[in-house]
Amino acid sequence: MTGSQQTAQRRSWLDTAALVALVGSLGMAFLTPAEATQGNVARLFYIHVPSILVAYLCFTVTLVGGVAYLVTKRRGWDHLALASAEVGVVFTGLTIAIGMIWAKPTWGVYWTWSARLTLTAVLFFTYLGYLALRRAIEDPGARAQRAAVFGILSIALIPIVHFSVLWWRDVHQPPTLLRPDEMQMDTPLLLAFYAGMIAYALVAAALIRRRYRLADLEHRVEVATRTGSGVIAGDAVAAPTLEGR
Amino acid sequence: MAGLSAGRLLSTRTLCSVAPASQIVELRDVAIRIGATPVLRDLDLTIGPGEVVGLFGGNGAGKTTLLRLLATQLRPTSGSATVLGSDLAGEGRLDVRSRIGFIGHTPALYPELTLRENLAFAAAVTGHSGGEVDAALATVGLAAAADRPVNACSYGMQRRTEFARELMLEPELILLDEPHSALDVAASDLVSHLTDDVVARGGAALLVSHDRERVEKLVGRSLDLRGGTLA
Amino acid sequence: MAGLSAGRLLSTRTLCSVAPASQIVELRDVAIRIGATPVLRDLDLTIGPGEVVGLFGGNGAGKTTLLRLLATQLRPTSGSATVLGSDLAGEGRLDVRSRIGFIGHTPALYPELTLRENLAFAAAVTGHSGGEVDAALATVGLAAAADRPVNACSYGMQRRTEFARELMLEPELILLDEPHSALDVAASDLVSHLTDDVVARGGAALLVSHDRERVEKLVGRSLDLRGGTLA
Amino acid sequence: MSTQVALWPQIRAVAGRDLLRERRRGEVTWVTLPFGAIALLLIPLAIGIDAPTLRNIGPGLYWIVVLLFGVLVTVRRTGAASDADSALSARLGIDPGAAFIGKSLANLGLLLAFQIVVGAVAVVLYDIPLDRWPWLFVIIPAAGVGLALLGTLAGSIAAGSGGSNLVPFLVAPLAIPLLLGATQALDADLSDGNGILAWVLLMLFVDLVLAVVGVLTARPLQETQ
Amino acid sequence: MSTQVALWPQIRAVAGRDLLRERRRGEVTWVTLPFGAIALLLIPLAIGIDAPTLRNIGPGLYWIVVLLFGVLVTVRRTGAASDADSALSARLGIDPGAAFIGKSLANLGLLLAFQIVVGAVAVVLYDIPLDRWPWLFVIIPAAGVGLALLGTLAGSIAAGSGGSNLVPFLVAPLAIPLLLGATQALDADLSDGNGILAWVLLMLFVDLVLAVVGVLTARPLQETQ
Ligand code: HEM
Ligand SMILES: Nc1ncnc2c1ncn2[C@@H]1O[C@H](COP(=O)(O)OP(=O)(O)OP(=O)(O)O)[C@@H](O)[C@H]1O
Ligand SMILES: Nc1ncnc2c1ncn2[C@@H]1O[C@H](COP(=O)(O)OP(=O)(O)OP(=O)(O)O)[C@@H](O)[C@H]1O
Ligand SMILES: [Mg+2]
Ligand SMILES: [Mg+2]
Repeated sequence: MTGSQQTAQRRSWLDTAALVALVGSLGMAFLTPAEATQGNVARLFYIHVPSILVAYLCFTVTLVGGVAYLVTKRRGWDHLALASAEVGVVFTGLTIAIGMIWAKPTWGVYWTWSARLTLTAVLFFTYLGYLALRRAIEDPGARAQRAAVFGILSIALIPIVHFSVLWWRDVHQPPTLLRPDEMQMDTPLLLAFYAGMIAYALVAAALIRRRYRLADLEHRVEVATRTGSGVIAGDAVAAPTLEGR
Repeated sequence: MAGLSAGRLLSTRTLCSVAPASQIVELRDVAIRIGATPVLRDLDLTIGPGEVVGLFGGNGAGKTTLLRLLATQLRPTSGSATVLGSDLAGEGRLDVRSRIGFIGHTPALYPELTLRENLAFAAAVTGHSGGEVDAALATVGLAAAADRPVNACSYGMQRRTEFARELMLEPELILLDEPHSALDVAASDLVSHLTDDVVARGGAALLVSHDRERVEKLVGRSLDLRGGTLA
Repeated sequence: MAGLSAGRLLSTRTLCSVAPASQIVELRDVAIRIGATPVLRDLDLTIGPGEVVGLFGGNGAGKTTLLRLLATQLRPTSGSATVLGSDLAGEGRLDVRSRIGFIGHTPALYPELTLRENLAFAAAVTGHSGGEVDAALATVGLAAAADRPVNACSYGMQRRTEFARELMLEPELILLDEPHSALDVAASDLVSHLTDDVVARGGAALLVSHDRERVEKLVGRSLDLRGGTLA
Repeated sequence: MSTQVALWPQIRAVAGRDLLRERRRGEVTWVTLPFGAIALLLIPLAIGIDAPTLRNIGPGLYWIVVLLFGVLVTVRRTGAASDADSALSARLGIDPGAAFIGKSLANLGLLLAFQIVVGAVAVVLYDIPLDRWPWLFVIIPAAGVGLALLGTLAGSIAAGSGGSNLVPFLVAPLAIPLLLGATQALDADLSDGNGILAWVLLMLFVDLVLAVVGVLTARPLQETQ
Repeated sequence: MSTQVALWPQIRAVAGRDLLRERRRGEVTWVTLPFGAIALLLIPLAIGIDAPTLRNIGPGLYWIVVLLFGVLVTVRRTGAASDADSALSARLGIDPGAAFIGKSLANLGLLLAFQIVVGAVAVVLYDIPLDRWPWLFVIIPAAGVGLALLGTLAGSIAAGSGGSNLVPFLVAPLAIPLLLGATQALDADLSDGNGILAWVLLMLFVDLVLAVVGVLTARPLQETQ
């Protein structure tokens, strides 16, 4: 399959599934009963939480892609790491945006000092840094290796964000879902939540797939232009022009 | 990937794990870009054991860039490049580093350390003894200045120290960038002394210079770098 | 102490306030110690207008140290030293700095700035125009490379840029430390071009080299530095 | 052959050079500034305090970060005198006073950028109330000027032989009045503008002293390098 | 002509070189260390708090200073790779893993000295109670090891092309668990040794991860320089 055929390709089954799941999960979010104290605004939960969990997943894929690249040196792993990091950044941004919208009615401000909020922002900027690093390095091999190291190290933030509510006094909700001991949610709410998880995971997978293809094309363009000729650096140096020689 | 096995840390290391190469340098269709700038292109070069080769060319022609490629400081952008049997594009190039000597435009010495400390460090990481350090310093005529810090030494003394380092480390390929500059009349024989030494061990030498007359006496073959490639 | 009057800040400044000196360099019984180490002693040296002098000596003899003294980078430990009529021990030496040219072992250029930016800075602080910058770069054959950062230029290109700077600044005394090193065949005439230029304006030049044959063609008088003093 | 060079072009050239070098290297933009912002973030995590307290001590933390990292801005690598650097200054014979002022101006530009960006981070992170914000237009530049002058002075002292060891001891005592002025001027306990004014005047006085001392000592300091 | 070089001599040589260079330059001893102590002194001045509060947040402030200045210790000029420096490492072909460990050991030595001296200053200045002092013999080295490894790692990432700009982004996330472990382990609210132990174990875990990641990535990082 040639590159132009790939880009012109129609929506795949994955794209379709992602779209259907997304619509379905939004529908379920609105069908669940309103929350007792917060009312309708609490429905933001079904976007806020699944999207951050999917972002965690994306960053984990970036880690895996990085390690796999270092071991195998196969270009594809690097493309995967890049694609999933970009998608993860988007989902982290979504979580923060929804969180801020949610914060205004519940806490009265868009943002406040809180370990979780702060650290989520750090997570966001760290992976923006990951993407910036990739732009800064010209040599594809060096870029992939350094990015892999960065991707491995940055994963440390995820447990920190997750446990931050326990480690520091915090206005933010303590864990209700991912608690080892017991679940604290009613079944319909839980179903809507799982639907959201599946939907966002599918959306992420679809986006990653497209970005992966794009990275592959970019790489081919890079290789193709690399062998093209240009003005050789040394030709800029001429013999001195000394009058009266 | 040898580097990923932590077990290596506990074992000893074989620097010369590759089979003895038939050629010391083998470049085929090599191109180098730095950033977006093409510096070298269409390079083909073979240097066999026992050869001493001169490399000439105008300012900015790419002589230092070629030496840095062979010294594993740069990677080829395209083409196939092998030095001492190790591919310069791959990770293996890290393992031949200690077998490639290089004296460049700027002395590669720690300015705060004395001449002896500098050589002692080089000796320690490559498995040479302290006695060899003193011997090498004496050879280049710096025995009495051995305890001076590098930043209190003249430029010529610093370059002599680099010659001492290369004499001590006994590389199989020696790369010299304008070796005669900064050496005084008495010391200028260090260049041929060093290349003879390397060649006698079956190695090879590549000398960059602008002083064609002087260097052509030392080399068996001359190359000209022009328009980014070997003419 | 002119510098202590803040009023100077508001006025303009006369760089050449001293009377034209009869001699360009006058050293009498000068000694230099760096820290506790004596480097030069009993130095007597007079260089008059129009003279081109060669300075020879072994590695570590003190040639660079002598040039740095004359370039006002070091102060004499004892003795009387005058350059362009200004006492090198006193504060007045700061005011003759812009009239003394110096090209040393290491290029004195800002690595992040382009060749043109480097020269433009030198031009701006000494009252030269942008046109002169371009002319000087063209003279040394670097017009096409003017917008390359120094750290993306070869060593020879950097040295040529320093020659361009000195051609532009038109010093009355030019000090050259191994000027031929790193210049390619086409550029090696820059040395005599620069010294001729300075001498034609009634200035003087001092050339340090290890290549006696080549430099003795350019100079009117040769000096040997041995045992810390001029033989 | 006498060349007349006015001082103002020299000042402008020196400031321009420093800013250009920083733009190429991005040391302040990409290392010092992010580190400053991260420091603001880590401090509350380390001392584990709640939002109201943080709002209270927030301005103090901000000024501490500005002071400590501000010194880093002014002694950054591109500003520091390397060997080639000082050889070049010696070659060009720039007027020491003009060099001092030019470097200080460049430092001031970088410091103001640092203060503003890190200040915005502090306001967002710590939720600092900005009731008396018009005063900031005086206080931030006054602190910036003081730190810039102080940093340049420290740099030229450090450039001399053996001097670098003494920079911390020199900077700290001179920084204290600036820090005090800046924090007190924004202290919530002051109810009237007069209280602020007194502190602002203290800062301006320190600025003036530093400027005068800097220009007057530029020549002797340069000479002993 | 095969040369067998064990890794331990290389590690020792690298650590020795770094410490010797630092001894000659005195950058940590004469600049970073005094600045750290001065920072401790300035912080209470800036945030204007009273003695009891200070005693409470003192340990946190101490750790913040150790973290921020500790990073400076590890990226100091003598440790940073200059051009000549990296040319020399390339020439000698030091094993990347051995170089990583050697540099980390040197950094650790300097950091421990820094922690102890600045710690003494903090105890005196802030009147910090040392009820659980035996724990310090674990916590200080654990934090030192972590910071030393982190700094070395940051340094080798910065040495590559375009990498230096990102060091802050990398150091922060990894520093947080260290900082957290160190501050929480000494938190006055913990009444039993178990609470401390959990935090100490967290720190040791981070140390271990950093050491493993550092050694394993040393080769790829070196390779792309
Ligand atoms: C302003 C920005 C906000 C940010 C950056 C943010 C960030 C996060 C993050 C990162 C998580 C996932 C933590 C994990 O389990 O690892 C999370 C979970 C959650 N957030 Fe937010 N949040 C914000 C605002 C809010 C608001 C205003 C509310 C509701 C009052 C809220 C309620 C929740 C809930 C209920 C969870 C699930 C907790 C769990 O079961 O673990 N968040 N938030
Ligand atoms: N900072 C210093 N401390 C102690 N000794 C020094 C210092 N700087 C230079 N020297 C000594 O002074 C002597 C003269 O050095 P200089 O650089 O002038 O030599 P040179 O004649 O230029 O030699 P070369 O031909 O190698 O360039 C040397 O022996 C050197 O060791
Ligand atoms: N980082 C870089 N970015 C862009 N161009 C570069 C870079 N480094 C080197 N070059 C260019 O590559 C060319 C070759 O440089 P090189 O140093 O190899 O020249 P050289 O032949 O050694 O010259 P010289 O005789 O002056 O030492 C030069 O034109 C230089 O401008
Ligand atoms: Mg070269
Ligand atoms: Mg010399």
